[in-house]
Amino acid sequence: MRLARRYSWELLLVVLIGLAFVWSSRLSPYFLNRDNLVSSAEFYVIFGLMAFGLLPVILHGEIDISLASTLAVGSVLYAKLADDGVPVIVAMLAVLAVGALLGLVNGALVAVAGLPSLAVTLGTLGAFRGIAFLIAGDQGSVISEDRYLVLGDGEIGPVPVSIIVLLVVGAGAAALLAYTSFGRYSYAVGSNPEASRMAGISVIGTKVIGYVLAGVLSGLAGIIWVGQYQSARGDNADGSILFVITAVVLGGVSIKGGSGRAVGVLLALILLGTIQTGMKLANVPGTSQTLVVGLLLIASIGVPKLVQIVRGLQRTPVITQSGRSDAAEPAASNAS
Amino acid sequence: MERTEQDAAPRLRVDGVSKSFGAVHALRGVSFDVQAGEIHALVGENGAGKSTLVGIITGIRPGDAGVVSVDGVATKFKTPLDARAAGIAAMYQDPNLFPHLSVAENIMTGQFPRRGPFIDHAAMKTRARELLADVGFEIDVDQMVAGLTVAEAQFVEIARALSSDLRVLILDEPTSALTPSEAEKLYEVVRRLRDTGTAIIWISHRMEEIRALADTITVLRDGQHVITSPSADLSDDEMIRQMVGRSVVLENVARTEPLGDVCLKVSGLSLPGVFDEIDFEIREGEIVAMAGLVGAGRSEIAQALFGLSKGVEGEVEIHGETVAPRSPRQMADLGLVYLPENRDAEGIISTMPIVDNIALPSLKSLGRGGIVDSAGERRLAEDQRSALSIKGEIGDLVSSLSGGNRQKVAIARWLAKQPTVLLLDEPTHGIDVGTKAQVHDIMRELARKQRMGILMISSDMLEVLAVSDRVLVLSRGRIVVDLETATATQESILAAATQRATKATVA
Amino acid sequence: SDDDAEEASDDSVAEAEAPASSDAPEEAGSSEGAKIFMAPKFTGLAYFEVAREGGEQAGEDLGLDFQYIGSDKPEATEQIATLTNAIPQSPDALVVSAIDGDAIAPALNDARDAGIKVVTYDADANVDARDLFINQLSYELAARTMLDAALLNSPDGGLVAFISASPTAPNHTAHVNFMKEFIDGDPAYSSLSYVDEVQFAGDDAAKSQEIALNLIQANPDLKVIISSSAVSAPAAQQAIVNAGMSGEVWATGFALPSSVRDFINDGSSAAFALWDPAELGYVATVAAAQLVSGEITAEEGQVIDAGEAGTYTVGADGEVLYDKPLMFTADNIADFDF
Amino acid sequence: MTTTDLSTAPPTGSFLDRFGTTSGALALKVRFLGVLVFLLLLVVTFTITAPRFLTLDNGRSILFSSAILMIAAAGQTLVVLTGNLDLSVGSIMGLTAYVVFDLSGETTALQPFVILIAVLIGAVLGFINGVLVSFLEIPSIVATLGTLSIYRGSVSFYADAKEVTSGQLPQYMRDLAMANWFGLSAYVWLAAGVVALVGLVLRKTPGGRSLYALGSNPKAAEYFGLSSNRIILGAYTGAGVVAAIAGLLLGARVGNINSLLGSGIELQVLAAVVIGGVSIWGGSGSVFGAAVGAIVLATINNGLVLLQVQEYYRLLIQGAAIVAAVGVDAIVRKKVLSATTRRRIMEVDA
Ligand SMILES: Nc1ncnc2c1ncn2[C@@H]1O[C@H](COP(=O)(O)OP(=O)(O)OP(=O)(O)O)[C@@H](O)[C@H]1O
Ligand SMILES: Nc1ncnc2c1ncn2[C@@H]1O[C@H](COP(=O)(O)OP(=O)(O)OP(=O)(O)O)[C@@H](O)[C@H]1O
Ligand SMILES: [Mg+2]
Ligand SMILES: [Mg+2]
Repeated sequence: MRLARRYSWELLLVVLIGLAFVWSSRLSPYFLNRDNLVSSAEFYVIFGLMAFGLLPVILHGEIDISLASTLAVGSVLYAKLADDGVPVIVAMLAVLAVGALLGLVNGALVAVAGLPSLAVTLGTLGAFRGIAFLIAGDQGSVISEDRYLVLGDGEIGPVPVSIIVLLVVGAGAAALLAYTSFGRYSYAVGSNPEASRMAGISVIGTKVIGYVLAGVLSGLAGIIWVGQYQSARGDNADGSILFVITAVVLGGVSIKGGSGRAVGVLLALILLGTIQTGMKLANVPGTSQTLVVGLLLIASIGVPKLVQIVRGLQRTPVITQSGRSDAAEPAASNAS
Repeated sequence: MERTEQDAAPRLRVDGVSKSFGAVHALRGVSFDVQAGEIHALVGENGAGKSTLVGIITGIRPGDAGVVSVDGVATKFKTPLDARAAGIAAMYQDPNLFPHLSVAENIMTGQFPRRGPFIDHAAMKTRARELLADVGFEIDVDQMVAGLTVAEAQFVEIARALSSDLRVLILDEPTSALTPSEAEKLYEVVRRLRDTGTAIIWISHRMEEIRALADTITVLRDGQHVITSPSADLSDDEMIRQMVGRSVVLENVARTEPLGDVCLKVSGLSLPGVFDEIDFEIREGEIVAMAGLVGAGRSEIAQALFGLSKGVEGEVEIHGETVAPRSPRQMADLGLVYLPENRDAEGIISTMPIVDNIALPSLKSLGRGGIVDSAGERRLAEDQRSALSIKGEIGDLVSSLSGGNRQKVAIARWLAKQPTVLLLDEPTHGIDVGTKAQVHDIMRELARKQRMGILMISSDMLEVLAVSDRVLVLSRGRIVVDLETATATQESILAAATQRATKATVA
Repeated sequence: SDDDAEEASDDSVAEAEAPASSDAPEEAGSSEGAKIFMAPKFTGLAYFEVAREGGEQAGEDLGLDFQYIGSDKPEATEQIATLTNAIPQSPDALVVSAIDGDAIAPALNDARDAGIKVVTYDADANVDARDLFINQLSYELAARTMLDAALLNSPDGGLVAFISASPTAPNHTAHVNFMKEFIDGDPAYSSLSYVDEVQFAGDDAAKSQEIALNLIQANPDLKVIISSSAVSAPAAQQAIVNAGMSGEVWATGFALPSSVRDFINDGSSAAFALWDPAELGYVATVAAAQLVSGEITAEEGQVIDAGEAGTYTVGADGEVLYDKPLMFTADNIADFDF
Repeated sequence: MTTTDLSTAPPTGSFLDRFGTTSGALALKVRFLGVLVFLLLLVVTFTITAPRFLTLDNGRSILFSSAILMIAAAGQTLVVLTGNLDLSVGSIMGLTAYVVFDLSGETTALQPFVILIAVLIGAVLGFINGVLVSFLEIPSIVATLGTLSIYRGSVSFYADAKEVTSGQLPQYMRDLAMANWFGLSAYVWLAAGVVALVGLVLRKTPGGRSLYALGSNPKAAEYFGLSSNRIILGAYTGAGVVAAIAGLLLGARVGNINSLLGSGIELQVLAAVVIGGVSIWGGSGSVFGAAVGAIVLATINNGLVLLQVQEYYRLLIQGAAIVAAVGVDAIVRKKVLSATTRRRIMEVDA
């Protein structure tokens, strides 16, 4: 029972995924087709990697909207290195290192200099995109040498390597948050940075690591991009950060920090993927798709609050006007 | 004192007001009257419930029970604006100004004079100037509050509380940040207001101030009303006794074990404007209390030792080794830890389970290569839980615990790290008497048996006397007295704490 | 050049017909009921809507199951998702305008592996990722057409500047390069000169306007702003009109007649160019249908017979030149209803 | 630390003397001056490097280019002052422009009411944002990210891939886009008017001051009896109205309107606001700063075209400008906060 309560958001997502599956398969007879499911899943790997990267950052109570630009730097750099015939491993490591470096830049500005993360990453969003264009030049590049494409294009048996990468990263993120001191510090820092500092945790260090991880995973997403699309351009993944944030928030990660789990993010990806795939398979016009995703995002946060407000109205008003964040407490204690 | 309106209802009547914050009963059935034209001092220890009462009277938060009436009419203020409209205003304990707005705007926010849809700036400024002049204060009302000195800001708050039909003015520790000359200025204003018939509630910890000002004194203790008496009928000793009187007498357990080596030595510690030339030592097995009024700078000293402050001068030695405190992490690794006074904001992470809270600082030493050893973690937490008899299971969220148990969790997380020097800031503030005694036993056990050196910051005189070996009394950022507890009394400590320290003062 | 194309197709009709029909004995020329999906770069742009109408017309004429699919976000990933999800629906053919020709290539290849014919129109994908590309205008002809339009506006020539959608739009880049080449080398355009640096407006009207104004400021003797983007060209002209500089500076290039009708009617512009997107969509859809029916196999030299829309010969690399530029001027603008 | 002798008259020393004691206020002034200095530096740099830059004509052109961004930034300022943000501004602009001009194109009787309809639409869309953020307590970034999609989705749905062409616009709106008043484009005057109006509301009305108050110190606002929900709702509604006006003007300027109009502009608007010194923490900054921020962005764009610099560098320079701006904000904020929250514990006798 306690487990059920702890994972209530995830359970809700699972139920929704079930409904979405039923809905999608009724919407389109092609939905429940193995190849289709696999290739649709493949499509979400890139967004998933960025979402798992964004997860610790949001957990720390910060945000990073520059990740798609980091991806672009990663993809064009990887393509460039592949063009130059650099050994695959070296190329990959170089891209991951550059991703880490860009994450470090964000992390330093946010955690060390104490600047607001939204504004900082709004700035680096443009700056990193500029760097990507500078590396790529006007034209994109096409990569056809298979050895550079394994992560995005390869398959192990019937399963695409990219999906394995995503699942490994997801499991890694889950394990990192659940079983390592970094994970514990992450929740602590996001819940109460002051108390964390008082407990001898390096709040700055934790946040910086979060940004670096986000950068590395975006770099990895860039490598996978090249593998999946066998090409790279400076404008890669432009505009995809909205989807990534939606996935993380829908996954039950509080945008204020301190709570959320990797499983939730994975489930949210599956849910969004199921709905979008269903709609695309049914050739639902693109506009409705945009609407549905936006509504889902708001509903995921607004509806619980609305229920709480309605419940609160029914009860005799026991008001906590203290203006503190303990506004959420009554609901929690009410549930127990 | 002439009270022409004696026959009428009192200006303000507080009747059976109660308020709880979860498990904490901040106020229990408090009743007393305040007459027009009197200065009514409201005194009590930290956490007695004074500020909570102010909040209820002025409509910041509703009480759970009870009635507040003004001139015989029961009030139901929903917001502080309603209260102001009824002539009740307050200067709250924590500064509440808008740094980015001008002085005039800060004074008039919520009741701007208008001309059409616009604020009548001329009228606003004139009014603000008048109100400031009423408190004997002249500053440029166009300047931004961010540019004011602390004292200036304080006067702005007071001016804000004034209005033409002011009936009740409440001042919650208004002088804690003022110099004597500034405070003197304020006394004059208050006396003048009293003479024009306003009822004043004056909350303060400063004896001489209360003596000089108050016509009537009401004492609160643990959220309960203890006594209301004309000032003249209540001696200082009696007032303090009423403030600290406890139902359970804390026992002073004499120390039998000898003291060990010096484990913490502080010399010449200074932070400009906050504390100055602090010297003391703590030995293994010793409990040193640091007493003083709120705002004396005790917490700041402890925080500086824990590496939380920048720009600290002086020397700190731990077990004979000189260290420069830079960060909590560094100090905790060196075996010096600090239990913050603001438990919920700084001491615990209430949204995490007990086990996570307790293990948080020890994670690194517990696990290997960054992996958390969950079994070890649970063992550690379980050990602490039973050692400190924390209620609940280690998997429970800390938010489900009472204040006392939260405090034990906060202590436990440091004990799990086996420190050698403990700095405890108000370790029993706001927790019930039973738990308080338990915490005292824990402290004795840690010092006597486990040979830790403990610095205990406390505003509870009985606690200081019962637990400590030595008392350092602070006033305004300086140590004014260093006493053996055996020779100290509540009165001697309070007397030292309330005296105005000068650099020359040495006990 | 218009004639060239038609001559070429006339020549090859005879040769091409035989192999076309013999190659697909099982379906022998019927595309009745074939399922054809048309995917524009993104939905919501009038140009693609006009092309869609042509596709729908072809669907009606040939009895096809024609569907229009796509996302309203101008992002490559969105188009990839659209295409990926088209495959399991097993359409017989896809008619695609590529937003990022390299990035969608793997998806198109998957489609072809699944037996789906792929025809690109408007913007090509990788050569080996599609069967046919129905090219509205060869890059050279497009460049000449736009330069001609420029000279119609500014008969004395003068300085021109270019606005493209993005550095990653290959057709725009090619157009600009050819235009520069012709201005440098072709005596017909020797009265023109150009600003070397190309500006990018990302098919965004507001940005196109800002760039147009900045170009005018940067180059006092600027005469013509040329853009291959059907968003940028009219937007730039609107900016010129707004700035009260009609008659001093002109914007031209490709634009839908509906979006430039007012400029041409009120004389602020003498000419814009385009082709008939509806007919392009029609031809592309017909080509797709004929690939499906086996009437053609995308081999060089085969002929696509699009009825009233004309006949077209498959060129090298499966490229089919539609090559019917339209020049909108005061004389003919009333004739176009798209 | 200094102690002010309370009996002295208001400080009357020299300019600098006076600021010497009020570092927080000084910091805020410097912050605003900083934007102007930054703009000046840009102007100087471009003047030296691009000979065509410093001409009256080019100045006019820059102002015209920044007009719509200025208006949108003015609306965003309302929201940012409360410590929130509005990512849906581009969608509100696009939706309003499309719907209004489509309606008026089809029913010419509606043409005189174009502005009124736009204001209504903007108010409703802004109100929805406000309800989500205030009453439903959805963090503003999430709420407006959602409405960004929803509003954009709605307009594409409504437009059904059609376009409104310039011929459908009311003639007076088209004339407005071309009009020149006193040597400057009408848009510049309108932008100045909107900025001045928003500035007036912010400075001179009780509502405007409560926006600052809430952003400056939310807890104090509660103690002063201000309703944060109502203030936030008001800010978003106002921002919606202003965004709608920006959208209307953008539509009239562009002429051919499709459902994508204004997409992506939210990042430009935020950039203008941040560069203009409106603190992302809320409570400080002015709508005039935001307007200058918009001019800064337009100047960068203009100068780089004049210099024939590649697009990529624009992205880099703009990004760096944003980071630099918030860096300065952080320093200012520290100064402001330290001035009011420091409690003096020791006596320091003069
Ligand atoms: N918002 C709150 N939530 C939970 N507990 C609170 C809250 N406000 C006050 N308390 C608790 O209520 C009790 C009374 O606090 P209050 O601030 O009224 O005391 P006080 O007499 O003003 O003390 P001081 O002299 O330190 O100002 C304390 O135990 C305090 O911890
Ligand atoms: N620099 C500062 N900025 C903000 N608040 C401060 C600062 N210094 C002190 N305070 C506040 O002033 C109050 C009293 O100061 P301090 O904690 O040093 O006194 P203390 O002697 O430790 O009193 P106690 O611990 O009994 O409350 C505290 O509530 C503290 O938060
Ligand atoms: Mg108090
Ligand atoms: Mg303290």
